[in-house]
Amino acid sequence: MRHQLALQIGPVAFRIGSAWPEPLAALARLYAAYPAPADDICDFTVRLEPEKPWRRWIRPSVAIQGDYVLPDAAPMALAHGLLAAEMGMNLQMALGQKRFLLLHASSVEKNGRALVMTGESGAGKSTLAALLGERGWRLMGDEFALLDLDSGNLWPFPRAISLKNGAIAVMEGEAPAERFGPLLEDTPKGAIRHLRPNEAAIVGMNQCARPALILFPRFGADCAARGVGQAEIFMRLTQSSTNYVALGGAGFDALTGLVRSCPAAAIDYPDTEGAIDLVEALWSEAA
Amino acid sequence: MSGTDNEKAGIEAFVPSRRTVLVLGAAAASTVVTIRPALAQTAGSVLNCEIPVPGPHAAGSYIAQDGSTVAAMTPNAHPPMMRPLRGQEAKALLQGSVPPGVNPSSAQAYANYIRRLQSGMSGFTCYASLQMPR
Amino acid sequence: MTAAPRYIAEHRDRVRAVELDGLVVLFHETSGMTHIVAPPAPEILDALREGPADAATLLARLAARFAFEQKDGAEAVAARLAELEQAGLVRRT
Amino acid sequence: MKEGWLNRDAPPSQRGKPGPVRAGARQLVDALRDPENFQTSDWSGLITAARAEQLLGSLAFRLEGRPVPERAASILAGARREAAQQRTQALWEAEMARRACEGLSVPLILLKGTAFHAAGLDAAVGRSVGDLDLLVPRARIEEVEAALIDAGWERIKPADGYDDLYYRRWMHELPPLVHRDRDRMADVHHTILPPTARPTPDAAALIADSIAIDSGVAILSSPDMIVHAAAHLFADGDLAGGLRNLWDIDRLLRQFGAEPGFWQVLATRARLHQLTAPVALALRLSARLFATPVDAGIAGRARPSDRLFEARLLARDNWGRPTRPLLRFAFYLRSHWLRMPPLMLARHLLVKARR
Repeated sequence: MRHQLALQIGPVAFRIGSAWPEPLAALARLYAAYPAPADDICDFTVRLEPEKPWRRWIRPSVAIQGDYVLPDAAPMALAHGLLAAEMGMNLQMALGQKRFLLLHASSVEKNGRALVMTGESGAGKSTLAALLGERGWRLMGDEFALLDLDSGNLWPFPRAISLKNGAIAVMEGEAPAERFGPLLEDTPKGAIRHLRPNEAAIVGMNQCARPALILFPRFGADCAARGVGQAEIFMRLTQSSTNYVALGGAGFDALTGLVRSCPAAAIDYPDTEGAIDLVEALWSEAA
Repeated sequence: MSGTDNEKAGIEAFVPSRRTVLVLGAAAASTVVTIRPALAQTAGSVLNCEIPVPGPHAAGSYIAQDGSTVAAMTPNAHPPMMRPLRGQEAKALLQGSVPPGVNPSSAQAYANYIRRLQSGMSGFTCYASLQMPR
Repeated sequence: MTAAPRYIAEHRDRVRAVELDGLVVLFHETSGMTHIVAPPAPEILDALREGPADAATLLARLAARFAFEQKDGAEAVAARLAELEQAGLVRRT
Repeated sequence: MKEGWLNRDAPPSQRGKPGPVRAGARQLVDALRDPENFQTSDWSGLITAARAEQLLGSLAFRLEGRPVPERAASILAGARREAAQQRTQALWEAEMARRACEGLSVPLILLKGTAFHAAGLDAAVGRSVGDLDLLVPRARIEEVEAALIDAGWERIKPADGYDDLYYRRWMHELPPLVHRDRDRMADVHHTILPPTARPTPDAAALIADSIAIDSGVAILSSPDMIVHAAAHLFADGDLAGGLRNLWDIDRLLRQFGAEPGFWQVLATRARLHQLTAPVALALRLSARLFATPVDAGIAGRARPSDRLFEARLLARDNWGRPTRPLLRFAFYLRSHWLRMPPLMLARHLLVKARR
């Protein structure tokens, strides 16, 4: 393709081809410190192409193509090309990942043990992981957690953190300006700004961790935690995995193994500071 | 089985005691839940999607109040939408509000059309992703 | 009068079962599907593995092992069998 | 085995000038045909092309046990795991359809991928299966549909209006069904080509010669399976996904070709089903791309247009992009031409355009 970029993120390598230079220039800046795939072999291919041939120049409109596509995907404005590239990579993971059990979850690590947070979108799992990643934890990923089918360990997948709306200001107070991507306004999901994980997260992108605690965060009136039955944890995790069914028996063994070995709790929190305290308290109990 | 000591529980696993009460459940109850592929939730959160009303399988049809597609110009039915609904607009419709650009008197019919989408029809993956709590 | 249908359960070797506090998670190798089942579904599968049975025979087998509190046992067992058949864990002979 | 094996074209790898990296689909064909000697410096391109042609599972099994770089090996292992689950699901759909129709005493004839898997054919290795394709006698098709609907399948197109009528009047299958719990599609056919297509396969003969493989399920005879694969390759669609269909044909021919008398019966059956030319072309293309040993008498002489078919089948680059848009469009038009008599085609396009 006319413009190309290859990225290694944790154990997964992507190549992104684009009809325009701008999305890849933005992507290269955002992922400045990331290595190129060591062996030049990529798991997934993403293509950013004009929706119709003439839409390369006239009202440029970016269609997300690649190894795996969704038929209902709507094209995006060229100004949101960076977001299109990110969505393209997410889509490959959601539809095409078959090497690991993929959980739609954020994860952070301490002392070789991982805290996994999953739940409804917008419940703040991404922001919580981003904050913890600036406060003594190693960020493993804000969107996807990869469970190894043989060892039961969790692989890091430290993509750029996708901050939406209110979370942008929260993180602007935590991380230096040079780690932020451009502010993308009026995207289909509102305002979005990407944040590159810190050096510890990038340097540690090949270090697995043992899952030690699963949390299901949710905004609520007060800080509260309640236990969750194992069958319910199992059910919730299958619903947060896009490839559980496709992996067959290997997915069943990995997921039941995780549920049986790992305590879990549902937590409610009114604000992020309260959430951090609650998470730290639950973590010391579990440790 | 609470209060049973371990040894006894071990034996009972092999020779169930007559004292163990088994609840057979009501005829209408459900005791089997099958795990279904959960593509939609994640796909919806990672991708911008849209729903044509109606989809290409019924292009040009009108939408009846119950959401079914009917012949063009059918009385009391609503004309097709000129452009596909964005994910957020569809969500608003389903929640009973009328997004900008949608004729309020047609909103309910369009919402019903979306509710009737089935797997394999254009817009279904988008609709399914909207069904997931966000 | 038509004979009541007789059912058999999927063989134990084709079903991986993991108990998760009170419920059982099953991976059905033949279908590749995962089911979460609550009592009395696991007990019914076990009882059916003694051999094909119609709903009445099955109820008798269960009664030999468990006590019931409810009266409409036959109706409930028939409903459970229908669910398990739909899931493919039991089938008619 | 008969005299005169067609091999007048050298395999594609020995034709033309060998570049450092061969374009996506070419490279994929090389790897499938001759995994022992396959080498590449563009694994990403190979994997992307294989995904685009729905051949990653087949490729993964062809390269199993060969020295492959670590990441590629891991991707291919994932593809084999996925293929195993797909196989399970395909066979399960067939089994559930069999259970649903148990009382009807209609033999369900499995077609395409599901048949390959159920019969344990070489063509099944790594092959993905989308829908459950069934062939039943035309007179019994409504009963089968009703039994499936009873067991949880639902019609996905509205049961009124042009589309349903179009299917019932002009197509060789019912409007597709989808299962409400398992979300899997079933296509119930009463023959292997639309009644409007110019060749009219003998559906009764297909059914009469089918081979029972289990109580209540059957597959087509070996020669009929080839005839169906050839019909499917050329008449169904615009050759999209054609490389996968041609790979099916290669695998089937290599397996069946050794059966005594296979080639004579194949020629007879192709004639009976009015598909002599498509079968001949399929044989020539399979030999051209995959070096399949085929009977030269049935394959016939190479034609200039064979090259266009080959180019169409290989129109995919190493970024997974479709190439040669004009050639693709020409094949698209051709597919509609083949499928419908001209007047009906006009009506069809008009109705589609007006809506």
